[in-house]
Formats: sequence, C-alpha cells, structure tokens
Amino acid sequence: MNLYEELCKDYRFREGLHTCINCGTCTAICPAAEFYRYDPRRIVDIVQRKNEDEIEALLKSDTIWYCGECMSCSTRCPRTNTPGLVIMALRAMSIRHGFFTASEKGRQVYPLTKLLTGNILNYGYCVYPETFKWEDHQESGPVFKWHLEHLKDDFERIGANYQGTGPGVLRRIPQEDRDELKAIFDETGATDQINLVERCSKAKAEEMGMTLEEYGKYTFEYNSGNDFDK
Amino acid sequence: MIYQGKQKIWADYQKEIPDDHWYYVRSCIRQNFFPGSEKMFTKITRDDLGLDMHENAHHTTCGGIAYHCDTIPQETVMTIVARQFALMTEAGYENYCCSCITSFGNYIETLESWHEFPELEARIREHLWKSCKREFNKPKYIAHTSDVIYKHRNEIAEKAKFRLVDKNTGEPLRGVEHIGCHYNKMFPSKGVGGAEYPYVLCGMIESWGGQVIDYPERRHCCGYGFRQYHIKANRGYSFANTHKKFESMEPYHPDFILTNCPGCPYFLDRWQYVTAETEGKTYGRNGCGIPVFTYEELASLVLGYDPWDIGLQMHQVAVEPFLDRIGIEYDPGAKYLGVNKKDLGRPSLPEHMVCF
Amino acid sequence: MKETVVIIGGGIAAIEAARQLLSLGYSPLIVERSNSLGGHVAQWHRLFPDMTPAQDLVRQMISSISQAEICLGTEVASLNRLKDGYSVVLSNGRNVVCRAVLIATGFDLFDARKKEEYGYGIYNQVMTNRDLEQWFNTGNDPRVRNPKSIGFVHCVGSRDLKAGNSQCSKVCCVTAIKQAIEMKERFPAAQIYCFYMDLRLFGKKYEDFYINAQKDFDIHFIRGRVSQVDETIDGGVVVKAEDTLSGKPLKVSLDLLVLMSGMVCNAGSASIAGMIRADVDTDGFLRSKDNVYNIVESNRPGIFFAGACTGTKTVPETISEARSAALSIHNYLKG
Amino acid sequence: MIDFGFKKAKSSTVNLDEVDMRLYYAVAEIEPDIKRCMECGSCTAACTSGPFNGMSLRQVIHGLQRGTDVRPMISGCMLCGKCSMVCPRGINTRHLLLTISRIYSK
Repeated sequence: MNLYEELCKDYRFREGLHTCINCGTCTAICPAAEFYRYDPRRIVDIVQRKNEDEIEALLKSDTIWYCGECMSCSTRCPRTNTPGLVIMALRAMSIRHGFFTASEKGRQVYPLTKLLTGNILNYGYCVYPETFKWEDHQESGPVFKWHLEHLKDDFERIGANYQGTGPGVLRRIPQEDRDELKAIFDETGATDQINLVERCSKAKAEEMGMTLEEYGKYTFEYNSGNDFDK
Repeated sequence: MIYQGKQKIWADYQKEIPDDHWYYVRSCIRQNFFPGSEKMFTKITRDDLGLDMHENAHHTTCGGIAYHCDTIPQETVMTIVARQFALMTEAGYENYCCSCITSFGNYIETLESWHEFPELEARIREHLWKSCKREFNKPKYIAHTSDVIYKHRNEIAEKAKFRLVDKNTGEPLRGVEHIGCHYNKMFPSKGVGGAEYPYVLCGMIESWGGQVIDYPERRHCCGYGFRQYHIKANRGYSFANTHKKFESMEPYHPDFILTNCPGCPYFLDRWQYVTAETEGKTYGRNGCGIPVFTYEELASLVLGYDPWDIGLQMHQVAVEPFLDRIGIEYDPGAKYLGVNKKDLGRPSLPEHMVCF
Repeated sequence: MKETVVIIGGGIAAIEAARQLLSLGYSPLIVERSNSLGGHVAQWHRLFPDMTPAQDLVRQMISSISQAEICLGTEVASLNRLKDGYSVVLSNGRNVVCRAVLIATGFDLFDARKKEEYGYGIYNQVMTNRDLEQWFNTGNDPRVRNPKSIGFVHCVGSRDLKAGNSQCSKVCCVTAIKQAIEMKERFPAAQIYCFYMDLRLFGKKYEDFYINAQKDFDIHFIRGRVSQVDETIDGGVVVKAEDTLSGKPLKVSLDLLVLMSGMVCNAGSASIAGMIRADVDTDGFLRSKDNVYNIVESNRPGIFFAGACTGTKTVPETISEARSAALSIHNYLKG
Repeated sequence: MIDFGFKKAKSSTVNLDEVDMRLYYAVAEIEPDIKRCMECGSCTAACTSGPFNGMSLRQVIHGLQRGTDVRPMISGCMLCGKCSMVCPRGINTRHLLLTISRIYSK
C-alpha cells in the first residue's frame, strides 16, 4: 500500500478532501497561513496530485505541523472540503511512519504526547494543575502564579471539589475510571502510538546527542525562527 | 451594518434546545482556569432555573485536546466519547450537555462520522465493549452549556439584579462576543445563529441590557491552536492571533468581551497581559485591559452573585472598573482571601497593566 | 384560424420565440408573471461585447411582437396533459387548449444573502451585479458615493457546492469586467480589483474586454476566491482572499463591493415542471431531451424549452435558442 | 519587559492598502505591456535559469504589483529571451526585464 492509499483509509481524509479547485478560500482566513509559512491550499493540492515523493516530503516537513486545527477552513470551502481534517490525517500518518522526527515542529509530538496522554492516564484530564508548571507558563500571569501556589485554598474558596470525591470541579477521577481509559488506550492503538513516539524520539535524541529528557525540554522550547517568511 | 439583515440570519439558525433533563459533562480547561464558571453553571441551572442538571462523578476528559494535539488516534477519542455516552445511558438521560467547545465539536464530529460511516460506529462499539464492557445509546440531543444559558436568557434577565448598563450615564455597556471555533465552524447549523453571525452570546448581551458591537476580526480564532499553545516554542502564533483581534476591536472601545469557549477567555485575558508587559500597550480604560467573561460569569454578575464567589479574582485583567460602572458591589479587600477570610497573600502586580 | 402556442415566461427567450412563431404563422400567447416584458435583460444597463443598451434591445424586440397576445401579471395555475395537447389554466381564469407549450421561464439571480460571509443585506457597502446595473440605469443608490476603491467578487453562488450550485454561471466573469470598466469610466481615480478563480472568457470579444480592462483601465485581477468580508469602522468593507499566485493571505479595504450573483433555476420553472412531471437535471435546471443535440425539446411531447430554464445562458445564446425552439415547435405541429 | 520565551509571530498577509506600487507604475509608464500580463506562467515554464536559481518572470511581475523587492530574482535572469517567444500576450519580456533593472539601478 502506498502513502496515498494509506491516507484514503483515514476517515478524516475521506471527509476532508473530495476535490480541490485551488480557490484559496481556506488560506484566506487561515490563522496559521497568516502567521506561519503555511498555505493549506497548497498542501491539499500536493496531496490530490498523489505524487508519493511529494507526499513523503510533506510528512517529513514542518509544514503539516503549523495548522491550529481551528477548522475555520471548513466553513468556507466551496467544495465542502476541510483542509484541517486532511492535516490531521497527514499528521497521524507522519507519526505512524516515524517521519515526524525529521522536522523541528514534528519533533514536538514527543513533549505533547508525554504531557497530554500523561495527564489523561494519570488524572483523567487533558489539563491538570499538577502538570501546569509556572516556569513553562509565565504568560498565565502573576495571578496564576499566585493561584498555583495556593491551589487547595483557592479552589476551595471558589467552590471547586479539587481532588475530592464525588462530582464537581476538578474532583479526583476514581482509579477505576482511569483504568478504563487505560484499557481504551490499549484497545484503540493509543498505547501503541505513545510507545512508537517514544521509540522514534529516543532514536532521534540519541542522534542529536541528548537524553530523552533533554530532548523533551529542547523540543518544547526551541524555535529556529524558520516558521516565518523573512 | 444593517441589523435587520442579521436578524434574518438569526431567524434561519434557531436550533431546537430541549427544556430540561440534562446530562452534564465538564471541561478540562475550564475546571483549571475558570472553576467558578462551572460551579456557577450547575448552581444557576439548578437553583435559579430549577433544571435537572445531572452530573456523574465517573466521567472523564473527552480527550479532545490530546486528539487535536495529534497525540491519540481518532478511534481512541471516539471510544472515550462512547464511554461518556455509556455513562449518560446508564444514568437514564438523553440530552447531553457539555461545558467545553472542543468537546462539543468532538461529539458532533463523532456522531456525524458515525452517521456517514456506520462501520466506524460498529467498530467503536466493539472497542468500548472490549475495553470497558459498556454499551451506549447515542444522545438524542447535544447542547453546549452556552446553548442552555441562551435558552433561559430572558428568565435570567427577569431575575436579574443588575443590567449591563452604565449606572451613571444609563447607556448600555458595549460588548463584543467571541465564539469558540469548534462551536459552529465545522457544523454551522449546530450553533445558534450559524457560523457567520452567531447569536448565542449576542442574545445574552441584548437580553441583559448590553449592546453588541461587531468588529472586523470578530470571527477570527483566538489562536489557541492546541499544539501552537501547549508547546512553548509555538506560542508566538497564539499570541499573534489574539493580538490581531485586539488591534481590530480597539477603535470600537468595547467595555467587555463575552466568550463561550474554554480556551478563548484565557487567551483573550492573558495575551492582553503579555501585550502590556512586552509592548507597554493596554486596550481598556486607564491602563487596564478589557475584561473577558464567560457567559456563566456574566449571568452570575447580573443575577447578583458576589464577584469573588464566582472566581473573577482568577482573571489577570482587572474586572473592578467594569463592576464599578454597573454598580455591582464588592469588597476589594476580600478578593484574594480564602475560606473564612484566610490570608493567602496576593498576586504581584504587573508592571504595565493596571490591576488591583 | 391560426394555431395557438402558449409561451410561459416573458423574457427575451419568450419574445424572440413569439416573433418567430408569428412569422411561421402561429398565434403565440405569452403568459408573464410580472407586469412587464423583457425579464432580467430589461433591468440591465448595457450588454457586452459592444455595450449595446439593454433597454433598446428589449424595446426593439417587443415592438416586433405586436401581433402576439400577451397576458401580463398572469401565472399558469395548472398545466394538464390532454390526449393530443395540453390544457393550460391561467390565474386569470382563462383556459387555453394547445398542442405545444414553450417553457421560457428563465432563471433567478442567486440570492446573495445566502453567502452569509459576504454580508449582502448586512453590510452597507455590499451590492450585487444587478444592483449596480440598476444604479447605471437610475443613478440612484446610496451605496455608490464616489468610491475610491471597488471590488468585484466573481462566482457568488456559482461553482459552489455549499450554496447548492455546482454550475458556472458563464456570464459573470465578463459582466464583472464590463462593470469594472464602466465604474472606472465613471470614477477614474478609483482602484478596482476583480477577485476570480478562473476567468472564463469564452465568448466573442470577451478576452478583448479583459485585455482592455488590464491595459487601458488599470483594473487589477487577483486570483483568489473571496473568503470573508467584514465591515470596517468607517462603514467600508475589508475583503479577504488568498493571493494564490503568491500563496499568501491578502486583504484590502474597499468603499464598494459588488457581488457577481450567478444564475439558479427559477423557482417558477420547477413548479411548472412539476405540473407535467418534466424532469429536473442534476444541475437543478430543467432537463432537455439531449444536452448536445436537442436542448430545446423536453422528454414530454409538445413541451419545449428556450433560454435559461435549462441552464445558464448568455443573451445571444438565449436568442438563438428561442429561434431554434420556434422551429422545433413548427416541425412538431406540422408533423 | 518580561521575556516570556517566545516572540509574537509576524503577519504575512498582503495588505493591498499599504502596498507601494510606484515601481510597478514606473515600469508600466515605459513598458505599458506589463499590464497585459495575465500571470499564465508560460514565461516561467520556458525559463532556462528558473529551474536552477528560482527565476520566475511571472513572480517578478506579481512582486512588482505587491510592492516586494524583486531584485534578487531578476539577478537570476540570463536574458536568453525564451520567455518572449512563448508569451501569449505578446509582451516583449526581455525588454521588460531590462527596463525593470534599469529603473532599479536609478
């Protein structure tokens, strides 16, 4: 099976791309097209040309990682395509083939996976106070620094059920429910994907002369400045 | 701007919203950054509106953020969604109501994909059975929590102690609304008012006495972008998008911003702070920012709840000038106190943006 | 006594067919819903490629059918198949029996309000191609106030699956260029932009129009379909498209925006078709017996088509088709 | 000023309100045929140097219309004149390029 055929198996791709007429309504209002060197119309056009070498180059490039998945493109396309869904299918394939470590933006999959799947499996949330570190999030402002320093008291003041039992804001999600999430991860390929991302990233880290931990921090923070037209 | 033209579109996109008996699920981001909003949603719907708003302690994240950061496969997120539906089914509910816009989009996308590809639904049912031994019925109806507040906006207006009016001049306060992209951009007919001129928040502002103002970049994304924010190296994208919106709304001098998405109020609030601290620029009056509210916060304020009970102290942009204009009373000294007036210290003040 | 042929519709297709049927010895009866003849063309100002005044053409055409019977302000209440012809009941109560009926119900201009993102009917400075032609005719439209910058949006409601119309409306490209030139003549200082996907300039001298627009009128063509229009604080609009030839998002502030609304099948055509169970084609227009060889005939005996009820047409195409339909009717009746 | 560890991204949007087209009009004054360009790309397709150094006359003309600096691209032209043979609008492209260079050098 070649790359294009594999792409066609992804439901998001089947919903996301019927036929493109290169009109540019997607790019015109795409937040990423304005602030990155990025043009969703071109990506869709490359894919619909079905050239394997071009698709592989795309999967190894920074380009596919610029989209913010806001799906604004979906509203406007006169051919009912959603370039954002095409991007999601391309990203999934880039990960499956281990191509993501070939680009600066693709390598960020590692810290993202560690953070988000870690939060889901450990806490049952995608975002959780314990892993929202002030030093990584200075933009959250002094008020949030203060909040993070007084989590229990502050949540109690506002009426959250932080780490409590029963329902409510930021309750502790029971172990049995987190076990079910883990079972879902195992059943549906998420666990395999996590392992794959770790394996590929480890190999890349070694190649770059870093430990996996250093690599995680580096990919989280490093910006070469190549995102933009100069 | 021809107001009647918008009214026609609003009339075209009136979605049916059930009266009662909701199964409620929470939002990861809102619980972290706007815990007061979720608390107030259940309180207002149950105590003020008398609705049956059921919450099950066993529900989890829908996985939407991890999915849109491309860290879990589509079948994984769909199976998590299926598990949420199973909990709803077990609790005997059919009307599903979620606090998060990413979730809302995720649920709608899942149901639409299952409709389009029934074999996918069959596979997800199998995954759920194998992993959790659960089965589910699909919800009859999926609403976002802002839909529920929208439906009851006039009832809230009747019970309101305050209106969105300047107490000194009697003029309505000017609000801009910001809709989360996944509320209506993927499936315009699923949102009140459609994708181009959404009415879900406009309706609340109008009903509570304020004036809605439009500005050129109203429809533009706040710039969350999932991986574009969670990765520090990419945050320049997120910042730039919000900044673009503020530059566009600045000449209209809005008094407040109303949002219905989990991330947007955080970004619209915090990127104002970053703009102030990196460029020395503020967009509100007297060196303050423009306060950004969730619809629950605004509903709570007009209903007369204490600003610190609903968690407005967690905003970086100061809300006090807004409260003063309406005439909402508050104790400035109590802002950062804990339960039983416990002293928790206070946040340091930003250098450039005026905060209290 | 001359044989009656009922013509449904009163636009240029109907008028020309009536003229030909008169000369072939028939007694055409025109049934027109509105209170005047000439349809869309009568509301236009000038016609490409020679800038012919539309109203002169329509007047001249109408004067040629003084012998025809014309029922204005009249609709077809029912149309029933008889053994050897049709019974046509008109809204004025009259019942006409004839062997041949010509459907010349034309098109509707796409309702530009449906493209919500363009803000027609919401933003003050957005108008349609028809509004602009009317301004050319009457000089009366508050939106046209010495504009310094004007934009023309091609493909509004055409080639758009979301709007329910996949077809190209054919005439909008050249109409946009014609209108852009006419505006430049009136407002020489204005900067004028056309936003297009493809320029479909297939007709006689259309390409010359395009070259003139570029060279002599300095009209700028931007290859990118307009994605969104917003109203600015000064009451103008800002238009967003992709500058696809550089691959970057593009925006421009304009004092006036003209939407080139396309053609869609007339709602009346569909209802007439329903009365005789004539087919509607996949593009939403009425289905001809054959889209290559036999456009003017339907799948029902004695029912004929002329003009835009079967698809988007230019004025000359419509006129030739009307002649062709008259000849087909003649051959059928003589049969 | 605080360093947050990232910088606000710059907009790449072409804003026609701010585009400086003086150079384009200066060229058009001497070579009015530039206005006839319909950006079909025949010139670029036929270009001898394009495949090696990215030269594209179509992009040069487009760049002039968008107010960007096209000097780096023009320097890739070898003046072979193949483009003038293929232009369907009959533009004397070789002459046009020389004019653009001349105006730049002024």
